[in-house]
Amino acid sequence: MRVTVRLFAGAKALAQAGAVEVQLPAGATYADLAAALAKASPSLQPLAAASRFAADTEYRQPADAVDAAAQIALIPPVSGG
Amino acid sequence: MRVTVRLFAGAKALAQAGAVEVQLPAGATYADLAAALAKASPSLQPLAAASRFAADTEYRQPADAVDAAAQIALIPPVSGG
Amino acid sequence: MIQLTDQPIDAAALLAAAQQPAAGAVVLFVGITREFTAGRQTTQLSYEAYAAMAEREMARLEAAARERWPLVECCLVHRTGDVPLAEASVAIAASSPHRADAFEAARWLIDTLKQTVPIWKREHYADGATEWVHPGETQQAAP
Amino acid sequence: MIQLTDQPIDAAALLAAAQQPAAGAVVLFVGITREFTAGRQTTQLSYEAYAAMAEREMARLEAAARERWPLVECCLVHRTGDVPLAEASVAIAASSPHRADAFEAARWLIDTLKQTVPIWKREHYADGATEWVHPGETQQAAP
Repeated sequence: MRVTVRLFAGAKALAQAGAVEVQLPAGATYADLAAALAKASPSLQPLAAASRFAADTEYRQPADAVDAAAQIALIPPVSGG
Repeated sequence: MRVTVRLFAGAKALAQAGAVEVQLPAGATYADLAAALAKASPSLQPLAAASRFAADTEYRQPADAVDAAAQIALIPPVSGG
Repeated sequence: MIQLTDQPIDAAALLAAAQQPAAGAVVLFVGITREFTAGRQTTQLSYEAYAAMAEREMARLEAAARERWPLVECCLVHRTGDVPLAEASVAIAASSPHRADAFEAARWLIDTLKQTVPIWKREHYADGATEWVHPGETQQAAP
Repeated sequence: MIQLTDQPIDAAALLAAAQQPAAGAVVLFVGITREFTAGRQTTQLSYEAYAAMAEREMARLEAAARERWPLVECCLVHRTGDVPLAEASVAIAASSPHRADAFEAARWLIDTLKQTVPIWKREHYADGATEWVHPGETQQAAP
């Protein structure tokens, strides 16, 4: 499946793009997505370890299966407040 | 020495007076003053145990000597805020 | 800054005073007249202060808080006289570079003010009764 | 009440909203743009949000706080875009019958907001540099 990952803040700056597309096998998890993203956008490396994923505005766990129909976003460490 | 004790709030209401005069021997402490005040104004009894004294706007301890030249006040339990 | 006043407290002005570039956090505490206490309805509170001593104690609290926490601004204001429902009887503003200090200072200031500053509250109940509030007294102080 | 806005935050309006007769205490927390961080001078901060998710997380925080503490009012507002020195990037107002609850709720809300709500801060330094702030990143995210 083809997945588009939205990027924000420092992630967007590092990748110089608001989104990255990656190809994943069916049944892939967010841990798999993280690995595929690291390959597709090596510049994201400084943020990769500390970032999480969200699908349709909900945080997801690394072991959760990726839902290709959802809006997926990379959530780097937040700094609001 | 003759000492005037200012009263506030519930103490003023109980004594129906803004101040009470009591007679104390030279060298008397605030503990002695409390005893003399209880005799002079028995109506203050409900507040007596929990009240403190102040002299010239400073809290005093029961063992401190009473300074007859100071402005002395009975400070019943406070409830500001 | 400390103030004892018989006028309504302008809490927004305290907030503005505390909002300085050296700070990153402002905590404003406002104590207001609550309508119900243990099921009994209050129509207003009135406050009496031993003014000279209250101001001295409040100034001491400000100095102690500034000694203990790195505060940019520290304001304590207490109102005297009648305070209608939902209006402020006390307001405390503390600002600091980081939020933990402003929170701790504001909490300590109101907790300590309630223990040491010679100000007293009189409840005015909806049933017409009034009552001086003296925590720890051994019986009702006034009818 | 939660709000994400690109306009200046009216903290006095939040305070007024929280000041209700059922409450006895209001705690207002305001996070503002601090001029110096570790000796380095900031001229302004700018905030970016993943808006739909930020609003959902903020609404969840309000609901969780209302579940945990007896709050009369609970407001969270976060600003996005440029926030000049001393202006508010975030304001939280919590009111409750007794002060401990309002203090604890306000502190928990800002602490948790800073961990979970997808909003990011970019430092604009006086020397011209800018930097996205990502606690825990393994190196600088942007030049």
